[in-house]
Amino acid sequence: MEIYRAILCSYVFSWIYILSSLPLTLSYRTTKVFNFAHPIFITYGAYVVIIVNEVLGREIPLAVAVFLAFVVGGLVSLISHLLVFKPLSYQRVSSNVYMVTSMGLWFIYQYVLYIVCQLLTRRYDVNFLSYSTIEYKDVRFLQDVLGLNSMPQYTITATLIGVSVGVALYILFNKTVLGLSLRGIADNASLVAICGVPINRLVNLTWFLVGGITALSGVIWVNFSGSTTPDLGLNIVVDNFAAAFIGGLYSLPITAVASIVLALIENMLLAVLNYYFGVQPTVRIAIVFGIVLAILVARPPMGAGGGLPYRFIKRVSRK
Amino acid sequence: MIDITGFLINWLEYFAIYAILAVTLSLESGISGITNFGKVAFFGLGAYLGAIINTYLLLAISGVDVVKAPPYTAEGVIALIEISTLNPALVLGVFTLSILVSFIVTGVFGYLLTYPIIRVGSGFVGFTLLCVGEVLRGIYVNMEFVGGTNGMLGIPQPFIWLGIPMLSGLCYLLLSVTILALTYIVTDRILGSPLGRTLRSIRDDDIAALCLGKDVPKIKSKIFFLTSGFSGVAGTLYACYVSSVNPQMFVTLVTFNVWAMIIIGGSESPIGAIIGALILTLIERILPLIASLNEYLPFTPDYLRPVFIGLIMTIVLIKYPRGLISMKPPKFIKSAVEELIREAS
Amino acid sequence: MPPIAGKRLLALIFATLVIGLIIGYSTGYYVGGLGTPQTGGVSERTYTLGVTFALSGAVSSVCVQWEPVVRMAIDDLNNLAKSMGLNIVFKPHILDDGGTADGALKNVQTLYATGVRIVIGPALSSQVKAVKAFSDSNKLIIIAPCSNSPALAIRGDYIFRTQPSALGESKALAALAVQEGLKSVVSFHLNDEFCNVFAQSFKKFFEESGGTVLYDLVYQSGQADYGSDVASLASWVAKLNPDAVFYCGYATDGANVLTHAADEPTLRGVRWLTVEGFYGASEVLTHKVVDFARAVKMIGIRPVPITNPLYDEFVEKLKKYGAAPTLCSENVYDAVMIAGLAVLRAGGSSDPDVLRRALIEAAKTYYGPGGWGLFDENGDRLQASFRLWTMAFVNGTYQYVDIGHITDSNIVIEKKL
Amino acid sequence: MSKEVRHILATRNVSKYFEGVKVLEKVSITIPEGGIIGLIGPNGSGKTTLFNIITGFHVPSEGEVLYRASNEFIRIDGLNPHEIYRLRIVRTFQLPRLFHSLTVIENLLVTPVGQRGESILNAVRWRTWLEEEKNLVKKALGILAMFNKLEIAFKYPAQLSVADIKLVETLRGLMANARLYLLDEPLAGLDFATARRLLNFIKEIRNSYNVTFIIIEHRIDLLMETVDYVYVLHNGRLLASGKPDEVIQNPDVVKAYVGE
Repeated sequence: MEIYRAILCSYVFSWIYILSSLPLTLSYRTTKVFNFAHPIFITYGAYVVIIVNEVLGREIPLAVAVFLAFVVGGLVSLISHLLVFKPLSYQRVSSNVYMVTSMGLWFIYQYVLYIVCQLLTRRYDVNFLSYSTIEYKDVRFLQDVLGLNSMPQYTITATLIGVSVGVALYILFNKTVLGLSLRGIADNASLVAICGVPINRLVNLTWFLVGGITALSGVIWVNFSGSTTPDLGLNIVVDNFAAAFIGGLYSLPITAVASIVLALIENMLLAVLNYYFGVQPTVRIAIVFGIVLAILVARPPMGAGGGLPYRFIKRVSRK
Repeated sequence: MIDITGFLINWLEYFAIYAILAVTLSLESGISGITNFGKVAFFGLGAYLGAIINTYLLLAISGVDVVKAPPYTAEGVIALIEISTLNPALVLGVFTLSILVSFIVTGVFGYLLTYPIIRVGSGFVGFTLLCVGEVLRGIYVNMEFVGGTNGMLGIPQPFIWLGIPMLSGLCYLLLSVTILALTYIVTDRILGSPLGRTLRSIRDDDIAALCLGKDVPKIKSKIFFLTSGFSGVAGTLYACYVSSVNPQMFVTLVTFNVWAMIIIGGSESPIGAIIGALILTLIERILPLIASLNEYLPFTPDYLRPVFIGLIMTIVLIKYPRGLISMKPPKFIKSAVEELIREAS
Repeated sequence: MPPIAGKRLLALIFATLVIGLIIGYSTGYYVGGLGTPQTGGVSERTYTLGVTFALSGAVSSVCVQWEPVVRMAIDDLNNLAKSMGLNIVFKPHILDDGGTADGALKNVQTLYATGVRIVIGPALSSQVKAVKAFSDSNKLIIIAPCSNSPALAIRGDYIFRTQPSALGESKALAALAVQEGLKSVVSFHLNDEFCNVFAQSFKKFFEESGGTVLYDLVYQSGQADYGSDVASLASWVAKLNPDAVFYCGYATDGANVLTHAADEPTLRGVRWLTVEGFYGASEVLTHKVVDFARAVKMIGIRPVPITNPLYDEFVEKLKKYGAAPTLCSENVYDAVMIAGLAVLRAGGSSDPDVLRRALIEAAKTYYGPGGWGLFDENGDRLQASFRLWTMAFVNGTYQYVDIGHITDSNIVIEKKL
Repeated sequence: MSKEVRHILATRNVSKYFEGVKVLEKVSITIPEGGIIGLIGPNGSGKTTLFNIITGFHVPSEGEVLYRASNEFIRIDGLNPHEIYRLRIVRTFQLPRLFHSLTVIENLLVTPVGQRGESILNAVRWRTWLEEEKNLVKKALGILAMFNKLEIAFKYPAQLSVADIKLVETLRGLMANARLYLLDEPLAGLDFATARRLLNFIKEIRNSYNVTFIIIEHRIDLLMETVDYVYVLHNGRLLASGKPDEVIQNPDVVKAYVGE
C-alpha cells in the first residue's frame, strides 16, 4: 500500500485542524460564544494571500503571507466581535442566539467574498472562485539551503507555521503577564476584572488572536491544496467543531489530540479501509461522524458526569 | 403580469413544511431544552421513508417489477408518472400510509436517541445530534436502493391526478397546513399544561427536575418521539412536494435555517416559530426579484440575497435578542390563581 | 383551557400575509413590467429568459464561467432579432441556487411566478430532478445545459438537455483506449451523477471491446481535500498495475486530485484518460499539473464536433466577455440560443405547448458551437463526433489544447503527446 | 432513642470515594420516623455528599442505604433520584435551584409527582387535568399564605430577594407531600424571624403529618432549638451523635468546630 501520501496529508491536516480548532475553543472559553462564522477566518486567510499574490504577480513570500493573513483574519474577527457579539453580550442572551447571529454573520462574510471574487475575476481575468496552489518563494529558498527539496513544500510550511504559533502561544500564556490575564479571563472574568485588568481590551485582543491564528491555517491551505474556493472554511469546519467538542470546548490539549485523530481517520483510516477491505471512500462522512459520535457517547466531554446523574442500567438490585 | 396565486401557493407550501419543523424545534429546543442541531436527520429520514414507500410500494402494488424498474431509473419514473395520474385512490392510500409510517418510524428513531442525549449532557447534545444527521446522510449516499448519491425521482404528489397544477397544489397546501395546524395545536396545548411546566423546568435545570421526581429521560424521550415524528411527516410532505430526494438536500444548513426561524421568531413560543418561518421563507422568495436590477451592478446581483438575509438576521437579533414574540406564562393559570386569590381575600 | 392567543395569532398571520401580498404584488408588478411579453404599443417587447445556476457552492467555479456565456448569447440573440427587424428584446434573469436542489426549485418557482416560461439551468442532475415535477405540472420548459443522468431521459416531458448523452462519448473514449493499446484500466471518479454515468458507461463499452476495468474507486464530493483518495488510487495502481487511469471530476476537486497525483511517482507511470469534467478550469493549469499531464500523456474527450468553426468563433468571442470555455459552456450558449430562437419562432407566445413545439423545431435547424441542436425523443441532444484535448505549454502559457478528434469511423490524433 | 421507635431510614457503613479521595467513610446513621434530625459538621465534612447518596445522586462506593417503604425496609442506594423522590423522599439544595423561567407559583406546582397533565395524551385534553390543577393551586396558595408571601406568587425567581428564594426553595420541598425531607441549609440567608417561623412551620408539619426531617444547618443556635437528635460529621466520619444539648457539650465536636 502506498501510504506515504496519506501520511503527508494527515500531517498537514493535523496542523490545519489544530490551528483552527484551538482558537475556536479559546474563543468559546473566553467569551462563551460558539462562533459559526469561525470558518470564515480560514477562508479569508487563504483569500487574502491569493489576492495579494495575484495582484503582486505570484511572488508572495511566506512571511508576508503570514503577516497579511494574521492581520486580516484578526481584523475580521475583531470587527465581528465589536459590531455583533459585544452588543449582544450586553443583553445577556442565551448561547443559541449567539449561534444564530454568527450564522447570519457567516452568510454576510461568505457572500461578500463571492462578490469580491467576482469583481476581481473580471478585473484580473483569473478565476478567483477557484484558485490553484501558491508556492512560497522563501520556503523554496529554505528548502534549497537545507537540502529538503524532496519534501513537498507544504510540509515545511505547515511545520514552520504550526511550531512557531505553538511556541509563541506557549510563551504568551505561560511567561507573560498578558497571557496570564488572558487565561484568567477565560476561566473567571469577573475575578480578573476585580484585579484591575482592562477586560474589554483583553477580550478584543483574544478575538484578534483567534481570528489571526485561524487564518494561518488558510495560509497552509493555499500551499497544500490544488484548489481554494470560498467554501473552503465550510468544508473544514465541521471537523473543527468535532475536535473542539471532543475537547469539551475547554481542554486545549484534548482538542489538539482530537484534531490529530480526526486527520488520521480522514486520511489514513479511509485509505486503509479502502485498500484492505474494499470500502469505497464514499463512506467518509458516515465513518468520520460515526466515530465522532462514538467518542462523544463513550467519553462524554465533561468527564463521567457529562450528563444527568441518571443510571440507565442499575448497578445495585433491590433487596 | 406576476402570477400571485402560484407564488402564494409555492411560498406557503414551503412555509407550511418549514413551520412544522420550526414549531417542533421550538417545542424540543426552546421549551424542553434538547438543543437539536440534527433536525435535518429527522426531516431527511421522513423524506426518505416517504420516498421509499410512495415509490416502491406503489410500484409493487401496481404489479411493476421493482427489481427490473427501480424507481431511480427512467423506467421506474415513467411507470410512477402513469400510476399517479391513473389511480388516485391508490396514490392517496399509499400517501396516507407513508405519512403514518414516517411519523412512527421517525418518532421511534428520536425516542432511541434519548440515550446519547442524556449521556453526553445538555451542552453537547446539539453537536451529537448534528453528527447523527451527518451519519444518516453518509448512509444515504451509500445505499444503492435509494439511488445512492443520485437520489430518487418521480415520487408522486398525491393530488397530481387532478390535472390542474394550481388545484393539486392548493389541495396539497391545504393538507400541509392541516398538519401544521395539528402540530401547532398539540404544541400549544402541551405548552399550557402541567407537562409544559415540567418541560420548562427540565430545560431550566434538569438535575433539579430529576431530584423533584421528574423522570427526565422518559419525558424527554416522549417529547422527542412526538417532535421527531412530526418532523418526519414534514419530511414526507417535502419529498412528495419536490417529488425527488437526494442526500445533498439534507445537509446541516437546513437545520440552521430552522434554527434561524425560531430564534428570530422567539424560541419559546410556537407562534414565534411560525412567524419566524413566515418571515424567512418570504424573504427568500421576495429577494430574487431584486435580481432584475442586474444591469446596474458589476457583479451577480443574486449574491446580495444571502447578504441581505444575514444582515436581517444579525440586525433583528441585536435589536430583539429574545425574538420577535416573547413567551408569556400560560394565561389559564394566571386567571385561575387570580380567581383563587380573590376568593381567599 | 382557552387556546392561547388564537385571535392574535390569526391576526398576525393575516397581517403578514397582507404585507407579503403587497410587497409581492408591487415587486411583481415592477418586475413583470420589465419582464414578460407585453403587447405594448410601438415600443419593443421584452422577453425574459430565466437562468438558475450554481453561482455559489461546490460547483460554482464552473458555473460562474457560464454567466458571461449567457450574456453573450443574449447579446447575440438581440442582434439577431434586430437584424430580422423584430422588436423583441431578450433579457436574462439570473439567479443563484447554490448547487442545491432546494434552491433550484425555489428559483424556478420564483421565475415562473414572474412570468418566465423558459428556464436555462439548473446545472446538476440532482437539481434538474428536483424541478422536474414543477416543470411537468406547470408545463415550464427547462433547458438543462449540463445534466446527463439517464434517469431523466423521459419522453414527452418539458425538460430538454443540451449536454449530449454520455453513452456516445464513453463509447468513443473506450475505442480510443483500445486503439492506444490500453488493456486494463483503474477507474477513479467523483461520486456525483455526472461522473458516475461516465464511469459506468465507459466500463460497459471498454469491457465490450475487450478491455478490463480492474477497479472502480469512487470518491465523495463536497470534501475539502482528496489527498487520501489519491493515496488509495496510488495503492491500487501499484497493486493491479493497470495500463491507464480513467478519471472524472470537476474543476475544484480535479485541481486538488491532479495536484496530489502529480507528486505520486506511481501515478506518473500510467496513462490517464479523462472526460470534459475539468476542461477549461484555470486552477488546474499549474506548472506541476501540466508537467504531470505531459508525463502521463493525458488525453481527455469532450463533446464538441470536429471542424466546427462556430466553436472556435465562440471561444474567441467569449474572451471579450472575460471568460474561458469550460465544462458545458458551449451547451449553455446553445441552450440560450435555442430558447431564444424558439421564442422568436413562437412569435413571443407564452403558451407552453406552442413554445415546446417551436423549441423542438428551432433545435432541428440550429447549429451552434456545441454542434447540431437536434433533440432525440427524450429531449436529449444527439452528438456523434468528439474532440480530444490535453494540457500543454504553448506560446508561453499553460493551455488546454485540442489534439485530435473522434468520429464514427476513425480516431485521429493530430498532435504528438 | 428507644427501641420501639420505627426507623424510616438507615445508612449502613456508607463510604464514598471521588477519584481515590475518601469523602465519606463508613457512616451509619438511623433516622426515626417523625423525627427532626440535625446533621452538622464543619465545611467539607461530607454532609452534602451524604444527602447526595441518600437521594440517589451518587452511588455509594461501599455500604447500603435502607428505607422503610411501607412495612419493610428496601435498599435504595443505586436508585435514580426521581425514583427516590417517588418513594416520597424530598431534598432541597444548598444553592437554591429554582426554575428561573417559572413563576414562584409554578415552581411550587411543578413538585407533586404523577400529575395527570404530565402525560402527552392528557396534556392535549385539558379537561382531564383541570380539576387536579385547581386543587394544587389552592394548596400552593395556602402554603404561600402561611408565610404572608402571596404577593410573590407571580414573580420570577430573578425578581425575588435572596431570603425569598431560599424560602421558596424550602416551601417547594414542603409542597410535595413527602414522608422524609432532606433540607440542605434551609435557614441560610433568612432573617431571624422568618427562620424561626420556618422552623416552627416544619415542626407543625411534623406534628400534623408525622413526617421526618433531616436538616443540614450551620446556624446551630436556631437548629438546636428544633431538632430531636443530632449527627455530627467530621472529615467524612461520624464524630458524635445524640440529643442537641449532649452534642453541644461533646469536647470532640467543639474541637472540630473551633479547630485544633
